Amino acid sequence: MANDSQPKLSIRDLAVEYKSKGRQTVALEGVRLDVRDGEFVSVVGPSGCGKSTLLKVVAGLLQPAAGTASIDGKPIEGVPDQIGMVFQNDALLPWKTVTDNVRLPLAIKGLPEKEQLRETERLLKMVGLEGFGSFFPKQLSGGMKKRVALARTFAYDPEIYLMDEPFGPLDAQTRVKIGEQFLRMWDAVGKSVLFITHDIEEAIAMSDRVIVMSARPGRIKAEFDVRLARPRPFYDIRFDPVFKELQKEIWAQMADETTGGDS
Amino acid sequence: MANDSQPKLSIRDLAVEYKSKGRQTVALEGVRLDVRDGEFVSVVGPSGCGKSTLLKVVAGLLQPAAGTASIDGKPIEGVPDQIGMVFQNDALLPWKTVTDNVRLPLAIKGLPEKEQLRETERLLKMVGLEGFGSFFPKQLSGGMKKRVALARTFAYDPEIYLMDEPFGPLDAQTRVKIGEQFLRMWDAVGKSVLFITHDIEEAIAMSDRVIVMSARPGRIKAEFDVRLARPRPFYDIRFDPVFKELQKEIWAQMADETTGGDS
Amino acid sequence: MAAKKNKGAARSASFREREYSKTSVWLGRLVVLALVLGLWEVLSGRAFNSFWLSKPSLIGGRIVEMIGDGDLWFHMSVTLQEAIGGLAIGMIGGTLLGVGLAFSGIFEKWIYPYMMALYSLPRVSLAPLFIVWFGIGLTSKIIMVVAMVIFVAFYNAFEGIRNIDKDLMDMMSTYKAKWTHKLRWVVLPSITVWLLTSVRLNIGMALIGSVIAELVGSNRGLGYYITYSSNMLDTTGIFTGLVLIMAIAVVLEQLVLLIERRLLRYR
Amino acid sequence: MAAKKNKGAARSASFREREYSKTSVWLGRLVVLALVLGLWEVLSGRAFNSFWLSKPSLIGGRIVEMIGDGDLWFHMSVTLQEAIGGLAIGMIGGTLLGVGLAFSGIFEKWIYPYMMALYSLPRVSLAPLFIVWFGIGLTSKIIMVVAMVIFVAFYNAFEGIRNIDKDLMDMMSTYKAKWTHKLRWVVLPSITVWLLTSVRLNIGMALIGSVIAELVGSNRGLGYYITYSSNMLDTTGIFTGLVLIMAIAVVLEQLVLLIERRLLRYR
Amino acid sequence: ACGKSSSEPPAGEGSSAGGTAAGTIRLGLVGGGMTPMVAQIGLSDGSYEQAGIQVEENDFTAGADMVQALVGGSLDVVLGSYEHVLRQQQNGLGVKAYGEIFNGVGYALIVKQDAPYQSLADLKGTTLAVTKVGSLSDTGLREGLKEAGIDPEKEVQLINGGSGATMLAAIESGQAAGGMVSEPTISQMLATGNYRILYDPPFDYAGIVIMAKSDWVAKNEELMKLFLKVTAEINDRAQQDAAGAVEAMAKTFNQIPRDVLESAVHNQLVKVPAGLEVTKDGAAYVQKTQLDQGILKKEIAYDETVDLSLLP
Ligand SMILES: Nc1ncnc2c1ncn2[C@@H]1O[C@H](COP(=O)(O)OP(=O)(O)OP(=O)(O)O)[C@@H](O)[C@H]1O
Ligand SMILES: Nc1ncnc2c1ncn2[C@@H]1O[C@H](COP(=O)(O)OP(=O)(O)OP(=O)(O)O)[C@@H](O)[C@H]1O
Ligand SMILES: [Mg+2]
Ligand SMILES: [Mg+2]
Repeated sequence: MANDSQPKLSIRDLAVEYKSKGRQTVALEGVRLDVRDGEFVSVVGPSGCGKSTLLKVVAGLLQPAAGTASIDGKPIEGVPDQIGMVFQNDALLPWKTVTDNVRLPLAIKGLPEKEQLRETERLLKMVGLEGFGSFFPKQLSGGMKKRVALARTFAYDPEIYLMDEPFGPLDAQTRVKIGEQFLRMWDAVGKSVLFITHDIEEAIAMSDRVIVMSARPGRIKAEFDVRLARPRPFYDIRFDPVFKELQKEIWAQMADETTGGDS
Repeated sequence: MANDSQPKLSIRDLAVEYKSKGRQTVALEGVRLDVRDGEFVSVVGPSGCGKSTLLKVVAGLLQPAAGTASIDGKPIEGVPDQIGMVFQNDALLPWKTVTDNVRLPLAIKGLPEKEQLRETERLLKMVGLEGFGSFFPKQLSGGMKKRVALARTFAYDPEIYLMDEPFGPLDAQTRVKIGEQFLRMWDAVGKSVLFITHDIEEAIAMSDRVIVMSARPGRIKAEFDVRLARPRPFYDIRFDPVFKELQKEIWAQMADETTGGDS
Repeated sequence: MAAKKNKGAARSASFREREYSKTSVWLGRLVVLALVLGLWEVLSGRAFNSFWLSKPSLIGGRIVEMIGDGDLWFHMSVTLQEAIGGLAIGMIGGTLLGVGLAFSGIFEKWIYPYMMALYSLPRVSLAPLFIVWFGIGLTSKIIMVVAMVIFVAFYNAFEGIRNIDKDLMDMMSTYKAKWTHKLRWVVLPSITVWLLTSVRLNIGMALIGSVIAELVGSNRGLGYYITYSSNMLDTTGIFTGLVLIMAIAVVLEQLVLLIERRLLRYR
Repeated sequence: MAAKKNKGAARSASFREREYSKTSVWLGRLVVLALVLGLWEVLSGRAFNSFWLSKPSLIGGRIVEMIGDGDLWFHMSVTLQEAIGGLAIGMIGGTLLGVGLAFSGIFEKWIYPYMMALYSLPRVSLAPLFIVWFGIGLTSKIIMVVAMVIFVAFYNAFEGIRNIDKDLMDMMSTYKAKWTHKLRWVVLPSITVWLLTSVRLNIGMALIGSVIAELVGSNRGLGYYITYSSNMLDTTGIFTGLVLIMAIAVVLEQLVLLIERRLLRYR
Repeated sequence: ACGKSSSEPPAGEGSSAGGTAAGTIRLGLVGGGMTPMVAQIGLSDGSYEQAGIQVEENDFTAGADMVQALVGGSLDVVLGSYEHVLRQQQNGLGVKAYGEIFNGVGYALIVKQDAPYQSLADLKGTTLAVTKVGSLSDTGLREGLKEAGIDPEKEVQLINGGSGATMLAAIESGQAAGGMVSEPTISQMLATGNYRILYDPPFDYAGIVIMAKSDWVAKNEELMKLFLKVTAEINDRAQQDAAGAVEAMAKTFNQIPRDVLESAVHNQLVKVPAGLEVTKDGAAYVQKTQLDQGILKKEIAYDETVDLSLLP
């Protein structure tokens, strides 16, 4: 989609420090990143490099130590209106059923109850969980919980999706299925996405651009434009030579990182 | 390693039902599975098919509705001595530092404190977390938590490893690194392993046998012997033709499953 | 499937998950009750002086007598009014105060220590002052109960909020939830466990509060009856009053349990 | 890095995470205190009859006087002994009872309702029995405090255990942890929040308990002093006693806070 | 049975009856004891009601609490000890005694039958229980001890013993060598044969008086007059017909055996002063004890604390 307009999300010289009970951890340093309107950007990087931290800053949940993050040119103060986040842990409400968890953003928006339920139904089907509406999170498997969290964010339908390993605990097939659906949805409406994953193939298959981060303190190490035509066949694209080339390059960048940096 | 003796772990006609507040969910049905002493068995299957449930039965944490699971021919009653489990959620103690979390099994065994600390140090290094000993779990990223949980199970060093997506939230490189180390350790001492993963390549690269489960209620759908020489190069093995063939077959089995079964 | 059929559903073999049949629970309770009462009855007058501990049979007789001449309801109704009225007001007030203070920023830090100081005031000593301030009627007695109840309610609500999962609040924020939504979807459910604790602790507190209130300036109520009996050296009367208060407590507790079972279904 | 430098470390912009400087917290507290005392002083004798609420200045004068003639320590030491002794015994006993009962299987279901019934017994009314059984010395007063304290301790320990994360207990089981280990690594840390709650609630309870105990069979202690003053219609005396009790509560509370800060570092 | 005997007036403003005779009086008394017996008889046999006075009875466990309620405006008339009138006057709160319904301390020192003590002088070094330190029973005992040459501050320990069962517990368990007890507990204890009276304060002492705030009386003079008149009549009747008095009291004290009650009522009746008058001597004695204990700072004139003009 649109590769033309001013950046939707713009991060400049961002640094984040955690300071808790006297200990100080620099999680991010000098991060500079733009996401254009309707662009799909993936972030990969070694465990603990600050990817989740980055998302939290964009979501307005953390205050940076230095630098700025702005959406549509406006610096982020508090939680911006435009973002929707899938947390690395699922952040489901344990006391609400699956249905209630998914309809939460709709209820906040004040949709009529009937519509909430219809939409919820649709989304649960999309993530392969119809029939589980009345279950409590405790009664779900790890992957099912994640899918509920996904459905919830889809229900919110924000301008910018912030997704922290959304497909982490899913098996390869479910992953493909939901990834495909998400991509189709994205193709249709063209939201901006900041997507964190550990799966390089997934990153390439979905994104317009892949960002590689270095080990802690996280910096941006490399960027790769993914010049593959859309709409892409989510699974079969993997056999494209361009894809393979990219995969190798990113892998090399990261391998370099892990042996060198991560302590 | 040993493919000869009587099964270390033997599961016969296992069925598990969750019955909570009136609702009844059949999670497993008619599962039959043997793990020989020193064998490395991986389980893959769609999200929510009952993989975690299977592990919990073997760990003695759940009572089956029908069928038996036995270790060394003895039916499992309560938690068996021989098993060590990596939970799908990390099950770290939030009030203990990383070091304390890792040395927990050693403390239970009654090792002298000095030795505990030395061993802990070694294991933290192995999972790439030296220097984080005094952190509390809350201060770690998702992948780091998982690595602490891994280190803890390594510290326990059981006869049977039960591992529920142990490398889930790890980036590809860390995954390879830790996987390699674990495989090396396993090669040296030859423990039995029941390994749940969503990564088919990982499953093949590590195991002697890969089990594919069907969607809920989980049954065993197919088994694949992995006839690749050991020790295997954990990453480069992926380019072996036998590997590729297996990968395709398992993928086909699973794809069949997801489109067909998972609701 | 020729294998042996186990007891049915998958049950955690481990920690605090077993469920017991209703009959065995209630039977056990009855047995305990019968045992205590039996021992009391038999030992009273034998192992120890029956004057100071009375006897279950005497107490039972007295209760029947009181039902007969209407005294039971006469006294019990007032105490119930005071206790339940005060409990309701105190719980609501205390909880609101706790929630409010927990979200009041630095203000919390200023006020909190004084709340705990007030909590430690012996209400018994305040009873006469309460009469001066609030008169002698039902109001002043209800206020006494409120004074007993409000702090535990406050404290538990406050502590409950301190223990809310921050991630869930963050999640709500990302959906631009207004505070009414946060309250309904996260805060209230999160502190439910704490509120239930505080209700249960406060049932006892409220009853004690009404008894204390009735020490001063009353002419009916179970507390009055107990004091009166004490003055008459009528130990059976004292114990009858105490038994009735315990009975109220048990009934109220069971009510709360019913509510709890509904509210905590998700666990 | 030319960008604007923010206030330093990454801070949650959201829920209950802000930290305040020590000075602004303590300053605020002093201001609140000064305000309350000031209003009291000014209004007493103007807006209402000063006889009923005394005056801070009078109370202060009385405290100085009591320090001078040694009365302060004379009364306070006894009350402190009773309260702290009873608090310690009651907390330990109640917690053990709570933990024990929570792990006792069906036994718990049988006993639990009776515990709550006992809790609702007004201790004031039990005074005669306490005297007959335990005399009027320090022992009987400490036991009275224990009777006040033990139930909250019991209840919180019990509730804390009900709220332990089952997964953690399962995890311990897979490491073949004996119950001593489970206790030390999981149970105690899990219920720490609950225990701290119960200590804090019980500070007030213990002080109230000693005052109640001193109603009968005593000739020293702050409770005695209050009762005596009350009989003398000496409101300044009553308030002096109350203020001293509050002071003890505040000091004990701050001690608990110190401990809490250590124990809950991980949050 | 207990307590229920009091009439249940509508929740009206008791003090608003103004000049008319009939009206409501919110009355405070120490329940469980018999010192206010005259009023208790009237409450139980309906004398006040017949005279058109609605009496709203409130029971207290301690006189001091009751007096606080009086001054605070929650009560109109209180049957309490004269000491409190003095203390209130000293505090500048206009409370006066308008009659007396019991002369004497109202408490006797009870010891176990087999106790070695024969007189107050033997009690040196013991622990003695009074209902509440600073109360009437305390004053009475202190006076007795002083006369017997014992310093109540140093040579004995005076403790709070409460009343009723609490006091009995203190004596029976041996925690206190003796305790100050009032009727009907005295008669009950004596009836068991296990106790005896060691000392019954004999002096003329302004005990339980009918007190009220003078400004309330100013507004409700007729009502007060009527109340006093009815009370005096009850006393006259009871003095002549003790059995009738016992009958009336039995309604309130229904858990007490008849013979015990008879003895208790008899003991009380002799202490009710004729014409309900507060004697100057009795009042002066009380004043002296209060001055001695340092509770009263300066003497207060008899006229400021006693007003007998409304008595019939
Ligand atoms: N609340 C916290 N307090 C202190 N340090 C923290 C906190 N959260 C994260 N950190 C530290 O910040 C660094 C980055 O954490 P972050 O969660 O952003 O990593 P990540 O890239 O998301 O890793 P993963 O892929 O494993 O999820 C880590 O080194 C971690 O120790
Ligand atoms: N505590 C529970 N109560 C009720 N049902 C449960 C409970 N735990 C799991 N289930 C159900 O059992 C089925 C299997 O769950 P399980 O966790 O074993 O799946 P899984 O194969 O591990 O899935 P995943 O790959 O997503 O972790 C699911 O359908 C789930 O709904
Ligand atoms: Mg992360
Ligand atoms: Mg699972």
